[in-house]
Amino acid sequence: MFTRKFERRIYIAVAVFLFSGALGVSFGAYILWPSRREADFQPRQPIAFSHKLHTGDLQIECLYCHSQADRSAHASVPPVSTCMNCHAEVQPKDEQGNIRPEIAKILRHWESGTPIRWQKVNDVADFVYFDHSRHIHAGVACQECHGPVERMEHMYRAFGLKMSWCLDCHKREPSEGEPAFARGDATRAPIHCSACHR
Amino acid sequence: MAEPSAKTVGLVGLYDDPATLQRAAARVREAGYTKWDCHTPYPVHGLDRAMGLKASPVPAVALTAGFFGLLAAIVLTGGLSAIHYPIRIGGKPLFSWPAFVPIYFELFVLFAALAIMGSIIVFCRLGRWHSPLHDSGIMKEITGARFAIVLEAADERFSEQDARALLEETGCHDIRPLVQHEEKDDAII
Amino acid sequence: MSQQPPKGYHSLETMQRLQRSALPTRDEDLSAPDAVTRRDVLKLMMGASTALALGTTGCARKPEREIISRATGPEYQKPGKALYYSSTYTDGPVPYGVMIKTVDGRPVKIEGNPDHPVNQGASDAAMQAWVLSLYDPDRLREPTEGTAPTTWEAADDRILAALPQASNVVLMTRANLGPSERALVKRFTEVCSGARHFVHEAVHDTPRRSAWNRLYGADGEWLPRFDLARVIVSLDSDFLATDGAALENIRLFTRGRKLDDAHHGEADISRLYVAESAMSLTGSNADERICLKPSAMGAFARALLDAVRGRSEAIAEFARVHRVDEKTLTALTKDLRENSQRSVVVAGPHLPQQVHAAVALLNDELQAPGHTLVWNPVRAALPVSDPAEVESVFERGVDVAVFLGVNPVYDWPGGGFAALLQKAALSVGHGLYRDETLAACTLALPSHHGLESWNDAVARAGVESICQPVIAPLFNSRQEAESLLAWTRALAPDSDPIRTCSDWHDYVRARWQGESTSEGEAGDRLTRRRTWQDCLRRGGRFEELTAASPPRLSHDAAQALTPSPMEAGDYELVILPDPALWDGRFAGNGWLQELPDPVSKVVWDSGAIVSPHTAEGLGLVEGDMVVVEVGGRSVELPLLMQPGAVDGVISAYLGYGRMEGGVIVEQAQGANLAPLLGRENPSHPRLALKAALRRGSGHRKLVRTQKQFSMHDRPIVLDGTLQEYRHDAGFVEHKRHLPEPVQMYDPWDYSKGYKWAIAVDLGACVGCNACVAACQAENNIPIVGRDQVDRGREMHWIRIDRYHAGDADNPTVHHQPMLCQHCDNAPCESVCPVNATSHSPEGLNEMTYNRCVGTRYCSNNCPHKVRRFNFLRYQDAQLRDPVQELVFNPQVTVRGVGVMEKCTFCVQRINEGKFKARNRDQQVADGAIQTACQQACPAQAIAFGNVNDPDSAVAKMNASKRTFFVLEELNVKPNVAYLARVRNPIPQRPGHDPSDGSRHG
Amino acid sequence: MSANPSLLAPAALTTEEVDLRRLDRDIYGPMEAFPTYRWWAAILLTGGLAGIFVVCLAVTVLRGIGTWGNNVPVGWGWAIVNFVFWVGIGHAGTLISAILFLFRQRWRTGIARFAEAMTIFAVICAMQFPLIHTGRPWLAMFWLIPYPNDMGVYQNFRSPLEWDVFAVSTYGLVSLMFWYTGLIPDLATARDRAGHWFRKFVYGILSLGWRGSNRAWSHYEKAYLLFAGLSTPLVLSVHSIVSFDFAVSVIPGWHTTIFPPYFVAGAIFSGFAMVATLIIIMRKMFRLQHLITDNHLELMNKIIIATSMMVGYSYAMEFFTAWYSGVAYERYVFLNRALGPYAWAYWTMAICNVLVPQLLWFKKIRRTALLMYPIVILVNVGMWFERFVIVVTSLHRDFLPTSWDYFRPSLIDIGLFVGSWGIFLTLLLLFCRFLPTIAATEVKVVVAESHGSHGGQHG
Repeated sequence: MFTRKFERRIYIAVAVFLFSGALGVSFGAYILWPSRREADFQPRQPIAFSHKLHTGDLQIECLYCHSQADRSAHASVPPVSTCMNCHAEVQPKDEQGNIRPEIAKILRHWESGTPIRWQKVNDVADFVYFDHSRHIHAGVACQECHGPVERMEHMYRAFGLKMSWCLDCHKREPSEGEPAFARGDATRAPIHCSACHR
Repeated sequence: MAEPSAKTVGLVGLYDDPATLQRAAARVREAGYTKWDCHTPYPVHGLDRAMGLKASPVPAVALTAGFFGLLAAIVLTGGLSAIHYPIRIGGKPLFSWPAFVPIYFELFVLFAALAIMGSIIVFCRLGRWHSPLHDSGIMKEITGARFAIVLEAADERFSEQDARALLEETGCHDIRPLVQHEEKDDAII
Repeated sequence: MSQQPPKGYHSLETMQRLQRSALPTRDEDLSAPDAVTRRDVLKLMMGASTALALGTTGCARKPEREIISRATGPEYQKPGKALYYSSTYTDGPVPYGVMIKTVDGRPVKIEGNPDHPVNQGASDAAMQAWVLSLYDPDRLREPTEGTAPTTWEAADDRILAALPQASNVVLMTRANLGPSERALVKRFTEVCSGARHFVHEAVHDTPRRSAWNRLYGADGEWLPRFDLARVIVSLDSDFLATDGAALENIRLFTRGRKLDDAHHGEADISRLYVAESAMSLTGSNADERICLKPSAMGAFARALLDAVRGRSEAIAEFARVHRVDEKTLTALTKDLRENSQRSVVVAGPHLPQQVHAAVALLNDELQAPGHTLVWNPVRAALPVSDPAEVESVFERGVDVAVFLGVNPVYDWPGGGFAALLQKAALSVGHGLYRDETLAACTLALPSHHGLESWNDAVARAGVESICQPVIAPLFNSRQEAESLLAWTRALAPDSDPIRTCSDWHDYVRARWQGESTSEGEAGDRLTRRRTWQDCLRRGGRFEELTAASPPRLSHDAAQALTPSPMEAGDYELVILPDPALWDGRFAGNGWLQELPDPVSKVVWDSGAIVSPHTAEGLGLVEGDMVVVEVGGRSVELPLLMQPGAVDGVISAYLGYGRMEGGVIVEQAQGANLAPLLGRENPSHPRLALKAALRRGSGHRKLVRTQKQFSMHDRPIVLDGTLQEYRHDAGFVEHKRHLPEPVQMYDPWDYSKGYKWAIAVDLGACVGCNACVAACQAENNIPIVGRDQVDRGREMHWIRIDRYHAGDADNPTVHHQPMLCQHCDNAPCESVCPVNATSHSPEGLNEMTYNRCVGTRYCSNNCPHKVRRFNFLRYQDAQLRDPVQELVFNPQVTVRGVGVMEKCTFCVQRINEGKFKARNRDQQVADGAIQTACQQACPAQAIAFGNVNDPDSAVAKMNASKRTFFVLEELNVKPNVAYLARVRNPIPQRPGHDPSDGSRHG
Repeated sequence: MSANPSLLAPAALTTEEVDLRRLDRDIYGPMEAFPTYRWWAAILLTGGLAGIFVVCLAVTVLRGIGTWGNNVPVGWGWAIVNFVFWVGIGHAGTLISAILFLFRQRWRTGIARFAEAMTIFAVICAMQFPLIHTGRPWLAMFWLIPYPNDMGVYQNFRSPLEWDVFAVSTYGLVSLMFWYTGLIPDLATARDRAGHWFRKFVYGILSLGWRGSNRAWSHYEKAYLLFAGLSTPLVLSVHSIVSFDFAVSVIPGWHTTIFPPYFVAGAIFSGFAMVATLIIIMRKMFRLQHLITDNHLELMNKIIIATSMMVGYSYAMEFFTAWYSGVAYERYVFLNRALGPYAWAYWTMAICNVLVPQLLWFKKIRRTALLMYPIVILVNVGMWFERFVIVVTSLHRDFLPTSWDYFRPSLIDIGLFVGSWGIFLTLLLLFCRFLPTIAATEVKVVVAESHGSHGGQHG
């Protein structure tokens, strides 16, 4: 029974097994690799708000709307009243003279007092205590974590926001002029566990 | 038994006791054969010397692999603890090598053992299932406690008459030609 | 990475704004200037906070989440940031000022209000647990008639239909009504003809109160100044736990025992003598403890009085008759004589009037009034009605009976209230739970929780505080006073000004604004409003209590009370309020059920406390059921053997054996002692001098969190006497056990930056459990239940270890708060295979829950055994319940099954404080970060801070000569320092070492 | 290097005249016949026990470790006791195949294969417990292994538990390879004896085309020797590292340098007892008394009594060390072991492990399977209790008396232990069915040489 052909079949079987195994593992790892999987998340939002228009073209500062980002752990999403600061006046109309539908949605929320339910784009796990204010005061630009928001027509998640990605930045040696350098710390930002987990 | 397409690839002499085999092996070696081998149901002591085999390279391979394992362990433990992510643990230094010694040892052993297993497969030519010895039923006799000398036709000295004469000379009474059936692919079962 | 992304906000204006925001703001301690609008906001926020809570708690990852952007941003509210509201805690016997921390519109933590003169920022366990009962799923959620749900309108209609025709209306309330409530009750009894107001409490100080009434001719109370007294004598008074304002008492007591190493030679601390019948928390802190039956207390006080007056043989005779060590009593007499004006004698409120008369005479003799006793003319509690009178009213038949926040069916003295309730034509129960009374009433009306209520309270003369709601009502409930107001309004004639009062909030505010105008003629709307807002912000109106004119003791009255010797039977029974559950009102609170009794460490249960000799005499062991009988009524409960209890005395706690009120109540064990409360002894209902004790049937294990009380000659708690300390402030050095540490590796350098540490002054700690409860509230610590505690799986991150030393019958007791020691050479860290526990550069032993796989090796290797493991899914049910999960502190991860946890030094608070400082480029100031245990501690025994700052409180304490570390000989280098306790026993007698056996050479 | 063979090896390792063909029949016969009803009954029983394991495991994973008896001072209970117990048992096989091989103890051939198989199955059982004893095994099964990940966090290589991961998995893997290497020639024989094509196919594949070539034997023998040489320190290290789980801690009663040799001696002790326990039944079942003779049993008994003395010495030495150290905590732990609430466990251990094996001084008992059987059973019991005593009594009362508590196992604890026996015995029964239970090739060498029919050049 053990002919050369049989043997060849065994070899092929083993090779196929090993190859497909390796391929499967690497493909699976690629597919399931958390930071890759979670980046590019782009949910449908209730209102087609364009960050590109507001912060890119119109040069509205991030902190105008996300007003708590420099004072609180949470950046805060603005209440409808903040939109109305401008849109009470700015109400572009289409050819028929109707207020554009997306603007009309805001006005409807404003008039009825109902909240807007946005889909969260950038998110970390519950056991991660990320503090926006610390990062902003340390001179980290919004785009370093959120990507080129000023070019995003439709908001998406630019990075996976996984721990090793955070650490890449935290672990960097501080350069002169950074507060960590002055403190004599070994790294640019703390890398001990309770800095983020508690 | 031999079929028209069969090709004789060697000559097998079967013996009933290992002592005769050893004498025969020494005789075959003296006759200058290079492509030949003894097949036994268990390792027969002294046969290596009778056949004039050289020392096995397995120990060297195992030792080398072991040191690779050691190196891997040092890189793994030290690199991950002290360089990749320096976390303070229990007041010990980042590269607290005495605490890593068990891992150094284990990886040394593991790598060496894997190398030995690999060496067995490579040097003993395992993973080669097809062999005329199986087809001809000779293997069955060997594992069933007989001893064989196989003279390969590929040996430049080989001629069926000479070989048969040599084996008869060593006191072999059961000499069979070894035949390979290249085309007999339907042999599964 | 070639091109730096543009920094979107880094314009010049932004930078300026950033710098502006770095200025200190008062955003954290803002109270609402206009509460009416804020209430609307709170209603709106409820939905949002639920959604946010779902997002911020829990270990499990939820794949898709929403951000809800409201139509208008609420005032002051920043997502994830804490807002503190000042209010008043009124559920306990004494009103305390609180600061309520709310996050995203939900209260999550209670702190003491530092401005409140009584508790001065401290809190007790019940206060800490207050927030849990707000989110109790077992709260009554809607009005019910019988068992059928009804509406408020229907309920009101039914009541208002009955009231005008009623000739006999009973209104029964708690004793500590606030001024507004008292006024409203008065109005109600005025407009409702035939209405009588009764006050019901199972635990009260009527014997003492009426004695004082007779002795001084005024309804007030003496407040002891334990800080000023050098000699304190307690006769069965547990003033550190249940007698009076314990938080204030603890503070004053420990203040009187502060030590300063620099002047150790002249160190002078108070000496506490406790004569008591059972081991109380106060007795466990005594320098000299005298075992005495309650029936002997009167004789003891009189003997002391005689001795102080100069008849020394009286005390010798007393010692002989009652078999008490004469030397101790002689020393006590001497101490008292030498410390006129600097000593104080207090007697337990349950003792008969004659004891208080003798004590009053004694205090007068010692010139305590005006020096160590301060007269308070305004009491927090109303006098309790005579149960016999209430019963006679019910016997005659009642048309409408209204019960506001009381549970007489459970705790009526002598029991049997359910039968009386049958005689009421319409019974209305108003309460938080469907408890025994509400279940028996025709109408059961759900009350607001204190955190949903407007109210006010008076703690003592000059201390009035406001209670304000911090969350919109969770359920379809109504405040008791609101109901009463509604009924009063409906019954009042049209001309009555109360008809214009829109709601209870209006009523309270009007009263406060009205009173504030009475002082001056100005009183325009704006000033009044501003005054009200100031009071609201501060928590109330606080004035120093002046000892202007204390009343004089009437010696005639005292003499009249003095004689009559107390006759006692074989057993005397003392019924005490439970230190955690009080009279049973907190029995539905899991945190308090699981809080170990400060003395016996029993949880979820309580027993008949007797001395080991008494138990042996009956041939019983702990847990054997016994029957306690008084006047033919009996209660069966397990026996609890307590070293230090007096032979022949049984003590037992009220508050157990509740039958109705939800899951927690049902899970708890224990028996209701209320049926044994005074029928035969109406003048001192909690003390029965003739009780019987006999074997019952069966056995029930009393579950304790601590099973061993001996120190086994180990140097765990180090202590010394005042003599030793005066001689050598560093006396502890000789008792420490410090072999030369050998360390293989160079230690890490922690000398730069912050190095967090805690110091605990064992001389100050009285073992009151406030820290345990505060930690539980702050750190989302689960309740595991009686069975799990029995298996040794309690979860408290900080526990109070209690050790007995010395005489087995009357042991010296040590309390030692034990929490994670954050060892620099932590044995737990090096054994974790996945780096889930590690050390921060600031000296914290970190526990990363999300990394933990639960090998429990760290716990095994922890010499202090302070790590806790989630053996089961303790939190899952609570996380799934949309109401219960609101109590979680969003700053702390809720740990799931299979995860190790432990004290983190409140790392969430450290980070918050550090981030705040760093955002402003400042260093964290000492005291800016407080751990939960430190903040709660009424004794201020705990200091937390940066030891690298030599001026910090903790560094100073660490530098004390009394400092030692527990298990320091292991070279684990703990970051929790303990300061040795200095006791002040009677100076050493020859041939007898007064200190305990925990000595080490 | 080589010990005097006459010390341990008696003259005859087979009781009857055995030629090689008879040998093959005896060894391969059972695996070629249709399973007996007794085998079916046995595997049904053991499979049922293994089912208990699965059920208890499911309960544990779904509800948490709280279904066990563990509590806070006693963080490790039966799971770790069972782990150490099974790892200990897993020592006999490698010891027999490696150390006795190096010492040229020829009698080992009769029991080596069985003992090695037992080793592997015991290690399989052992490996379950450290994993399932974790609170979150679904994470522990990944996070204890250093593989590239997106968290950027790796293992703490200072932890004895991490050493265990390396030690036990290396040990399991090396034992498996060693065992398989030994099996190859026997599998080839099975292949050549096979009648049914499927049998031939399976054994053919597994034997990797072994042809008994002497050029292969030459490498093979060298490799086998190397395996033996490598396994010897490995087998000693594994239980040493397991003992580090305790020895490296600070807990009195654990923190002791005597543990590595003490554990290794105990492992050999328990391993041999277990081999004896099982092989007595096995040789009866398969009628192999002429191959696994009373001489084998006697030799094993000699090792059992020798290791029993070592273990007994360790017990005594622990007390001496505790007393001599002058450390109050140490002294207390040992007094507490002998006199405290777990004294019953301690004395069970001491009697079973030290007193009972003394009966083996009698030759009659050593050589009578029926008489020695209760002794080896008691040794198994005693060795389980040894681990129980070490794990539980040290933990339940450590430094601070306030945290002291008592440990009681739950039904799930018992179920998992019983269930692990089910797994072990099921694997063993499958092994007896499908693989040669005696190292036929090695026995052939011994038989051939003892018949004097070998070449004569070598002794």
